[in-house]
Amino acid sequence: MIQRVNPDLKKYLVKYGVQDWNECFHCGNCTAICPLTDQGFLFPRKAIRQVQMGLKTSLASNFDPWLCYYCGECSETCPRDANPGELMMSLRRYLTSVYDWTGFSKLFYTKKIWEFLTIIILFILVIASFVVWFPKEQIANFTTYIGDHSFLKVIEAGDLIMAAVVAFVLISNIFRMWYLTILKPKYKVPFIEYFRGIYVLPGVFASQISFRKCDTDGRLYWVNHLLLMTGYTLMFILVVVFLPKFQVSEVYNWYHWQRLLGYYATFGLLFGLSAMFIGRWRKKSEKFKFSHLSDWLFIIMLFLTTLTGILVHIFRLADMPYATYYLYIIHLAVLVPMICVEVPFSKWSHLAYRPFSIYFYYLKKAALSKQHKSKLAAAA
Amino acid sequence: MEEKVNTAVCFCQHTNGHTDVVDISEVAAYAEEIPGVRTVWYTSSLPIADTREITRMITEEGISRIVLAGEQPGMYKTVFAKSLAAAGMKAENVVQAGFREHGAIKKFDTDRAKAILACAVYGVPFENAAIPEESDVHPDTLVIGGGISGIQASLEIADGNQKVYLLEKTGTIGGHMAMFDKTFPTLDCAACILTPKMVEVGQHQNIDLMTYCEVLGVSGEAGNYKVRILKKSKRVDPATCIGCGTCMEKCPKKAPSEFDAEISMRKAIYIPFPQAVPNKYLIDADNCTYVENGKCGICVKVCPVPDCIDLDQQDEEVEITVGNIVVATGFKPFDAKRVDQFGYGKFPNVITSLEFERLINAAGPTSGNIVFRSQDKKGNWIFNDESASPKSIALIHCVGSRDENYNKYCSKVCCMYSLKLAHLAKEKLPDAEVSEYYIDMRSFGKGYEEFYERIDNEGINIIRGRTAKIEESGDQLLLRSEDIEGGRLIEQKVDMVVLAVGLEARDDSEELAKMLGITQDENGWFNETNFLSDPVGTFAGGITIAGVCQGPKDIPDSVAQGSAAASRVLQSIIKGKVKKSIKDISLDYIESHAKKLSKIMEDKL
Amino acid sequence: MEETRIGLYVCWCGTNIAKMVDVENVAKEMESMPNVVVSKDYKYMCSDPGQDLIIKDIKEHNLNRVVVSACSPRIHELTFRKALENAGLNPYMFEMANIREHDSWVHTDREEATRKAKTLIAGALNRVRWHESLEKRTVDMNPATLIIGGGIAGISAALEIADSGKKVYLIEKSDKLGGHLLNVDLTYPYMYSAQEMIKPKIDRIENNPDIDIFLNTQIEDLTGYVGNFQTKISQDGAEKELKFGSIIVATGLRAFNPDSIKDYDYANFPNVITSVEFEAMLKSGKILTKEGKEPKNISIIHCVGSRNHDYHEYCSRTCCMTALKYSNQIRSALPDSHIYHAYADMRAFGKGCEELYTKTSGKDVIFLMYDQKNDLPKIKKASVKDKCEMLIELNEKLSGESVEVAADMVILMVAMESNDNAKTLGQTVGVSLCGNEFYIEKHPKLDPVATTTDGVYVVGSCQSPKDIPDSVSQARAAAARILAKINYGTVEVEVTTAVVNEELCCGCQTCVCVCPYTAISYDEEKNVSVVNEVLCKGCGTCGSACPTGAIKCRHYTDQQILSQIEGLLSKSLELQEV
Amino acid sequence: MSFQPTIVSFLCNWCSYTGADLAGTSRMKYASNIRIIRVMCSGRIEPTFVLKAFREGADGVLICGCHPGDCHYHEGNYKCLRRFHLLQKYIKQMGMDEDRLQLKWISASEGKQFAELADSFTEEIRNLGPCKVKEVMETLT
Amino acid sequence: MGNEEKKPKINLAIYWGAACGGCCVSVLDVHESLFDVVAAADLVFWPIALDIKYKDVEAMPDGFIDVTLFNGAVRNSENEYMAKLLRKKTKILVAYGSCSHMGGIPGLANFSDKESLLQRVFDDTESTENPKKIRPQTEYEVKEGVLDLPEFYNDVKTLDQVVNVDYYLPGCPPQTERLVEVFMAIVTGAELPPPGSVVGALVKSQCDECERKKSDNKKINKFYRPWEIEDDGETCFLEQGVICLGPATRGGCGVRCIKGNAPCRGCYGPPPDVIDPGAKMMSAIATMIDSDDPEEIAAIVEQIDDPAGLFYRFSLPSSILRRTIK
Repeated sequence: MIQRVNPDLKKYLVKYGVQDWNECFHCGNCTAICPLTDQGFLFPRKAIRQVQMGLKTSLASNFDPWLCYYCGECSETCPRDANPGELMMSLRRYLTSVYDWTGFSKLFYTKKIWEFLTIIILFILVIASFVVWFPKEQIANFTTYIGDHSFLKVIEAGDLIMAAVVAFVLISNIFRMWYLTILKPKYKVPFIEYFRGIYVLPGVFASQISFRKCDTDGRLYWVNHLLLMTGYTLMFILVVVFLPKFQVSEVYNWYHWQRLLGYYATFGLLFGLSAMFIGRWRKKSEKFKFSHLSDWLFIIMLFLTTLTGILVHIFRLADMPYATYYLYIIHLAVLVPMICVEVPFSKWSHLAYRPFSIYFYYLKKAALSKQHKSKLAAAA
Repeated sequence: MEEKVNTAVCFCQHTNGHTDVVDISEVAAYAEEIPGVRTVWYTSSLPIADTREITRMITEEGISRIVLAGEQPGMYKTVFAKSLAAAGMKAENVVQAGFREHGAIKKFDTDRAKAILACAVYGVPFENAAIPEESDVHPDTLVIGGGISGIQASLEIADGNQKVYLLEKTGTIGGHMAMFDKTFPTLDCAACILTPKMVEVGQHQNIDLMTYCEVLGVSGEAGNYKVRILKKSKRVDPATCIGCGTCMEKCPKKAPSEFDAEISMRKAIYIPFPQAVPNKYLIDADNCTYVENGKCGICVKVCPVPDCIDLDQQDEEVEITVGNIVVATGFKPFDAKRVDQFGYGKFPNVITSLEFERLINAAGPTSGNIVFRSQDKKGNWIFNDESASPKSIALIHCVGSRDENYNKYCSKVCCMYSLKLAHLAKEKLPDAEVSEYYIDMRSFGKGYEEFYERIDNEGINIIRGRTAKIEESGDQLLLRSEDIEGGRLIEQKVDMVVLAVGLEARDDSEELAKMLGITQDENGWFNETNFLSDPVGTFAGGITIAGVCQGPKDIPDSVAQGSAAASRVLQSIIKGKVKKSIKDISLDYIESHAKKLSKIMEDKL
Repeated sequence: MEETRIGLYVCWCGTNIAKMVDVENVAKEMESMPNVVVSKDYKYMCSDPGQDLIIKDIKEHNLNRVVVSACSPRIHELTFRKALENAGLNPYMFEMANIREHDSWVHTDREEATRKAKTLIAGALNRVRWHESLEKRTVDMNPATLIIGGGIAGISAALEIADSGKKVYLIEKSDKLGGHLLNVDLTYPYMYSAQEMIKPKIDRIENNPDIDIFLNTQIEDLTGYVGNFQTKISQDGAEKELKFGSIIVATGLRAFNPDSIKDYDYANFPNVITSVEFEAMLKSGKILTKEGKEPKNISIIHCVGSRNHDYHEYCSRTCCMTALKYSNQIRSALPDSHIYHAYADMRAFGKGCEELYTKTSGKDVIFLMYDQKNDLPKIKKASVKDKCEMLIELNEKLSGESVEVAADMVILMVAMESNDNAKTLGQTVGVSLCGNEFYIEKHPKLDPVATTTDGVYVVGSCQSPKDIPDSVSQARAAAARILAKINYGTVEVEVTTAVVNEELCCGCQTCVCVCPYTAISYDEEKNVSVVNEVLCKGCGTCGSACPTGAIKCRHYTDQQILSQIEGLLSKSLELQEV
Repeated sequence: MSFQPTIVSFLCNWCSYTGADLAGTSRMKYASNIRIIRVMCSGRIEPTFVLKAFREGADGVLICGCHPGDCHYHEGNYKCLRRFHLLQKYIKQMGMDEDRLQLKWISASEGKQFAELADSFTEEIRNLGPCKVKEVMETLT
Repeated sequence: MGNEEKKPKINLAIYWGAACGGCCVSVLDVHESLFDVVAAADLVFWPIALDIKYKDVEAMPDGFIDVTLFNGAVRNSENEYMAKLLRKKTKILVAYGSCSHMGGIPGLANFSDKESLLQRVFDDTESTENPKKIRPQTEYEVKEGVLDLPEFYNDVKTLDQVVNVDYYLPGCPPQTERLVEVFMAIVTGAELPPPGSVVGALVKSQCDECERKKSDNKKINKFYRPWEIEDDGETCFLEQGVICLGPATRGGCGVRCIKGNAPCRGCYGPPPDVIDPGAKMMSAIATMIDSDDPEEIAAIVEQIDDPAGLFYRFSLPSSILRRTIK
């Protein structure tokens, strides 16, 4: 298919990132220096080309950006200072909005005020719902009945509904991702490979093992990311899925599994976040040179959530019901918009797209190798 | 000329954070005083993306002529030409007062910037108004640098029957060209075509060849420069040295050979290379055991000529008077160690193009055999004839060039010399796999494109794609690159990698520029008077530049520039007068002269 | 004929020769060779005392031939020739035997090396007997210069020479000076104005009393040789004769006509224009399509007629940069337009050029790479829904995709090719063409402006495509050559030339066709060939080709070489079986 | 090693002679059988010279010139090449081994190549044995 | 006339060595001029015409003969003996004709040797029946005594390779007019050129007289034998690719062959400064080859079937190599 070169696309894409990548003169350095580049999956340069030429269709079918963990090597050595790494970052934002059929993602990324508004509205809604529905008399013994006060059921229900909505949005978007990257470009994936590929997913999701390749010259982004990611996931599961098991009235011993898990998750979150904070603040390494508003928002909100969570925990142990209660509200008021906005529509959605991109990568490779084999057979 | 021409002066200077630039506010204040200037604009405050708006302003103010002033105002010319045309005026009436074009760059050039602007407003070409005074010229000429440009300039002037001092820092003339094996695109050997010229220099009665010398200081003015020269002690009397080489044979001290790009060893007493001119020995004081600690002196004992070697000889200072100076100091190759990813200096078989050039040279340390680098007894990494030959060689273009991290400019010659090296490698090792990695193939000169085609058909893999990194992989080197045209990743294992290093301004060029009163551009190359019409002149009177020291160049261009510089010199000698520096002309003079010329032009019309 | 008296000197060169050759024995033994009057050995013949020894002997023993057996003649032949001259002997009555580089330094057996030295000396002795006196010759240099072509190269050369007060005849075939530059708006990479640069130069030329300008003028005929040329020119039909000493050919080039490239259909699309036409638009300040509208999409196609076997194989050197310059100018005038480049390799190689490329890249210009050799883009008429006039289809190499590009205006960066009269003019002035119809220089590297015809120089784009600074440098380079010669007043011509014995020459003209310098011509009246000794460089090819033995190659005569062979192979000096 | 051939070599001034000089300055060792005659250009070398050399007792004749395209006089080496082919055919017809006459290109930087050539050519001629031209001529007079 | 002192007649001898007889015929070709010759000279020895025995010559005092025209090469001992004898008896010995001058056509026998020639003639020829392998003997005993026959030499030699020659009168055969001129010059006592000179021929080579159109367009892509090409009758043979030895051959014959549209074969021998006309001509011809490619050159050279025979048709024994080497 002949595509029309569209110079306006990148003007639009600027909204998802900081620059327009026109300096690139296609030496291929970024691709070659990238530790993750694989045959057929040519990292940044191909994407840069698609952006420069405004090849919208090709871009939508390109999931390379999800494979990138932004080690910054490419931007560091780029002879034209074209920042391919940041392009991948920006493209992840763009692709998120491409996959998202609801249109929220696009709205949040391109019109920042909407993201703020949504967050603030949700924030207020959460607080308001407490104000309206929370039985005031329980506040005084909030610390002792935290696991079985009557409002918990409501919170739990809300929790699950939120999880369901988020999951629905994410899953439907992943289907769109599959459509755009595999189906539409007509990669003929052998059916069996879909199942074989399934095995890959959980492991990858848990470990993000390919990220390790990016830790060239001894940087420990992977460890950092792993801590943050496992912490977050753990916390997410504990809070959203196992809320009744997590939020209990009884104070267990410090070595109880529940507390240990909680501490680990908190530590992971705190450590990962502060490393990110410091990095983005100093802008020393390539990967932290540019920060989109959405990056900051996400970090700040997650940090706030963690912080408030810790405080809730401390206050509760210190048996300070009022402080615990108010912080609990704030905690939820931050947590809810963070999960509702960030997870399906913004930065945090990569926790779903990344592992799936690896899955699709696996599928595409299988399709390509089959294609290659049949070509060879035809030639023979 | 019934109607008065209304001129708008528009400043388009962007400082980009530099502070030492022409003071625009001062020039603007001056501009307002020039008769005929209706208004002063600044591009920064103009809606330059909106020609309609500018057209409206032009019509409103009744402007018929626009002077664009600034460092390089040409970038804005078209929008104003279009607006003028739209307003019904002549598009030609956009005049550029380019400060850089006429040499006003720094703050202290502000007066000249004013003069440039004044000329533009009066409609008088700056070079017509700013005619420097002339002074008598001393007929002797100093040529600094004994590379091919310097040689060419010297011969050209000497052939015109004028005395030339040819000053060279090292022990021999010939420069980088002497180190090359073949030259592109005709592949004739560099030595074959260069050495006759070198011999001609050595034997020319009008050339006073001063090797192993450095410029210490320059005083005086155009036409009559006094140049203080440090004659570094060679410790061997060139007048009596008969070049027998006994001293070198017996000398116990070794040092890396500069001529062989330090891939082989020479003695402390040495001739830079067999065809060196002058073909006399000299002692490298930095490596001589005697100079170091007073012991040894073997060379004196074995020298057949009495009193030829004087190990205690001291450096000497001389002063010469010259009328013109030609600067042809050339370049230094880019230091490949700076590019971490390529591992030059870490991996013995990652070598620079200059080293490879010596390696394949029939007169080089391995007699032209391409071999692996090996360690000698003392642990020096050198090339030794007995080592094995690589089976695969990759050449990487643009090392240190076209790179924001190192040098932004293109070094102009690397594409071609890499093609040449690839060809020679293939010729010497027909079974070897030779690959080239490039970004854009710049084969622009006469016969170059044809050469590229020829090499392309010789079984050499020429791959578009910059190599990103080189790693060690067993005995081999693993090189990662993207094949842009093939759309695939290449991970190639090769035995040897040749880095096509770019050209850089010499370290001492800043010092020299200060001494001579000439300027350098941001890359360190010397500035020419006018990029277009005077590529070899400088703003200092009587000083011309030639060859790579003005910017990267290939041999024919360097030779042409060497000759071109000589032409300026000969012209001044024939006339007996040399133009002084235009820096010395006062603003008042230029202003009044421009006024006069403009009056004459008006009268003509 | 006077008696042949040879002096033989064998050099020790310290131990360099003496170590491997029994120098004393050689000198002694060779004394008995016929005509040898003195035979001596000495430590360093090239040293001053060594040379004095020769001078003294020449006077004392009335020597008329000298043989020095030492190092390579390439090193010291001139030295000894000078010594002979100082002694009042013709410098050519001298021969060197190279017993260092070709003997002592390359052999390991002293006896053998000594024997070989003797043979080499015997050869030299035999040869020197046949040496003849040759006189240095010079011709006077006419200080005037003829410059053909009034473009930037011609103008620069003219000013350079005239500024030193020497006469210049500047011939231009059109009716004004300035050449192609007159039609150029801005120059790359610094966006200087071409007009502001060229106009004052033309002014200066017009006001310079030392420059005679001949516009509308053609060269009819040219005769003579370096230092003394003369020509007939015709100016508007009127003929005139000029005399001068040197010629600079600066005839420039012309733009390629893209009609022949079918894919671009230049003839039929009104808004497919050449770079020359676009330059004129820029100069007029009006970038408009033929319909008078501002183009929204502008495409620039590189390498039109260059780097392609069907048109010209060579690279035209300036188009890439000119195209980048256009982008900047278009961006300045039409900030909202879309600019596309279809290019092959971006050749931004000069000072400031890569920087301009980078700068241009940052201005929303899209660079699309195509295969200029095998896969040219195709320009097609667009349909209404495309919202543009034309579509360019191309296979983009950097992305590997087939794409189409909207275009309202297409600029073809046309190649530079040599002028159509290059060949005839070349024949008139004696400059040959290289493969691409450009003039061929004497040496592509070390003599880029001289030609094989002494006194004739080629500068600027008539030698190969060039940009302004390079043309100016070349013009200056030629001027330097000429100024040097003028300053010298005379031109030295080769001494060891060929000479035709008219008694023997039968007029077969074999020699005429072998001479690489067209130094031999055929005299119809006498039915003999004549060597123009000013042009002859003494290679001797004609002498070998002459079937009648009428051509003598001075200093390399048959007789001299044959005698040397005899000497080298003297029986007594042959190697013994071991 | 028994037979010591005598070899005459014609070298052009600009490339080959310089190359042979370079072999000297680089102190490369080679067989001493070669005797060099300098001419300005290989284009000057006539069949007469070669035949004369054989006639006077040379066992081999080696002609060296600039590499094709490198000739100082543009094309003298091509002229030499053409003569060489005809001459080789002639001497073969005259009952000599045509390999006794060889033409090689040696550039000014190919000192080593010259030294190697001198050795290999000497060896080749040694294997061919003495050239009988001179001997035969002597029986004739 | 009557007052004029009558010059004494000179003694003239004409002898043939290894020759075809054409030279002797050429002497007869002087027609009426013969009377002038006879008037000026006494023919004291001319085996083809007069019955004068060797012993009569032997009996002559040294220097008795003023001029001897010796034609034919030296092929056997008899030729050599007579050459030496006549040298002794003659004041001016003239090598008459190509064979004595340069070896001539008989000289081509130097491509072969005695043994193979004899074998061919006495064994291998198809018409020969010689079962006993009888070969010519220098001595053969018969009843009357011992017969001796001249010894057949291995090589053909030119006259000057056996004895000193005063003048050479080239041609195969020499132009009769030239003979008369030379002869009359000798007889009338005109100043003679220095001994060793070539007489009866021009200094310049054939081309000088040749009327064909010549230009500098001597580029040969293909060599033609004369019958392979339709000669235009006007253009220089070389320019048509036909090898003509004219440029390396003295004029004087009146370019007879070329006028008859056949290229010159070189019987008049080389101009003064040329040592080896074959080598010179090879050099010239090879230079004309229009190619720079070694293989193409070799292919074009291959088109010349027999360079030695072609370029040395008349001059092999006098050339530098003189004969094939085995």
